[in-house]
Amino acid sequence: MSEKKIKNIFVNGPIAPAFIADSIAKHNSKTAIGGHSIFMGQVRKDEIDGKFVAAITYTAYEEVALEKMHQIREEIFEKYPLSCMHIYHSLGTVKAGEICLFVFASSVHRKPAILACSDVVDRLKVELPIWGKEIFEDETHQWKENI
Amino acid sequence: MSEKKIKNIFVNGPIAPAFIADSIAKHNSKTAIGGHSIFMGQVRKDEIDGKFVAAITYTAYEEVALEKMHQIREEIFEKYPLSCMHIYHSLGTVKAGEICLFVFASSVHRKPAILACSDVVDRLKVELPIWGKEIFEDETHQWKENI
Amino acid sequence: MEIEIISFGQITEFINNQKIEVDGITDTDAFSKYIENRFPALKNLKYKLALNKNIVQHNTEITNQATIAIMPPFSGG
Amino acid sequence: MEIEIISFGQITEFINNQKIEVDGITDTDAFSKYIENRFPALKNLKYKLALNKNIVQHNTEITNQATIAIMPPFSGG
Repeated sequence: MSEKKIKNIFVNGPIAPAFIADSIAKHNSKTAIGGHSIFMGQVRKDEIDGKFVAAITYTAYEEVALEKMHQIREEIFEKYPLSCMHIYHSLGTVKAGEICLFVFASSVHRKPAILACSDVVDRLKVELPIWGKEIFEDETHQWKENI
Repeated sequence: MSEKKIKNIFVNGPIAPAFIADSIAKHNSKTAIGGHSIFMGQVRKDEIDGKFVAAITYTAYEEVALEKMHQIREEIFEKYPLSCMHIYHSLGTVKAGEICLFVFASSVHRKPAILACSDVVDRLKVELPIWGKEIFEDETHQWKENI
Repeated sequence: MEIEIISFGQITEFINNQKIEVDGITDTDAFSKYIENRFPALKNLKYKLALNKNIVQHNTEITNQATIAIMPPFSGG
Repeated sequence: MEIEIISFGQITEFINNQKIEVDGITDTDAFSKYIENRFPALKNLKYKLALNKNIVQHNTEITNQATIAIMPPFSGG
């Protein structure tokens, strides 16, 4: 890796539907693309011991996460013939019902985009140093765990 | 199937990114959802014998397609624990770079949404009586074939 | 017996929607033979039929006033 | 030897970011023993270390002025 450009994936707060629409619209000029696959993570209003999750506050070891994401990206591009891939993850507070993760993969035919998108979501949940703190409606909290 | 409500999936012309954003935003109140999977088909500017595809014009045997889509929908909902699923397909002319198919599946955990979305795309390409006529830049055409 | 024929996709380029008056065509297999004979270009296409809006999976009886759709391979999505 | 310790997620609730002056801790295994001894709550957590921003996969030598991150299980996405 002689020349590597580490992309930022972090956005402050929730990922707005309008941001996603802009991202989709930008692909209008990429006329070799035939299929786009998107995954979005949404904060659930889970009930835990009678209390409801109101929001999740995300923190990350940012530099390490971006470096790792860069590495995953390179491996995914080697594995699948993708036209492009975009990944965004929230930091800070995201309320229940809001989007905290947006993965967007595109390819000429549909299969690589679908597989890459799913693969990336699996990997980033396990490999990126990001932590979610579930804030309940009564302002108590618990630390989220990916199962 | 005592009570069946056949949903329309057809939209005239391309599916706008803003339409997709609205569709995403509507799920903000569905706070049991944790994962959304979206697939979008985009018209490719393919080169065939030296000519470029400028657009695809879609026609369908609408009633039969909607009836079949309803049946696929029911089978998918039996197969996966989904919160909801939305499907839109263009009729009429969609230019290269524009979106002609939008499939949107949501579930509590991510896997069912991802699998259902991919499954539906595979099935609708094979099972729905829809036809794409590829219009070249010189206004000649050829009929698209799903491989 | 009267049969209404409707066509889709590339088949519209050589078969117009029309009503035909025929005798002796009592099932979809017989209809296929009849229509391929009249429109030989069909023989090169993997077309499907829909009888009264039901996609034909296996040979099916045709009754008077039936509507038969002749559909080339699907290419949506 | 000076080591800078930074913590993340729930570990921030019982280990503050701090610089420590220690002797005899020459690798990450030794560091784990040391830190678990000082903060027994760590023993119940599947934490990972990052040494100078590299996630530690197997025992690694620690040099002076190292930064070690103590990270609980990841829960992004």
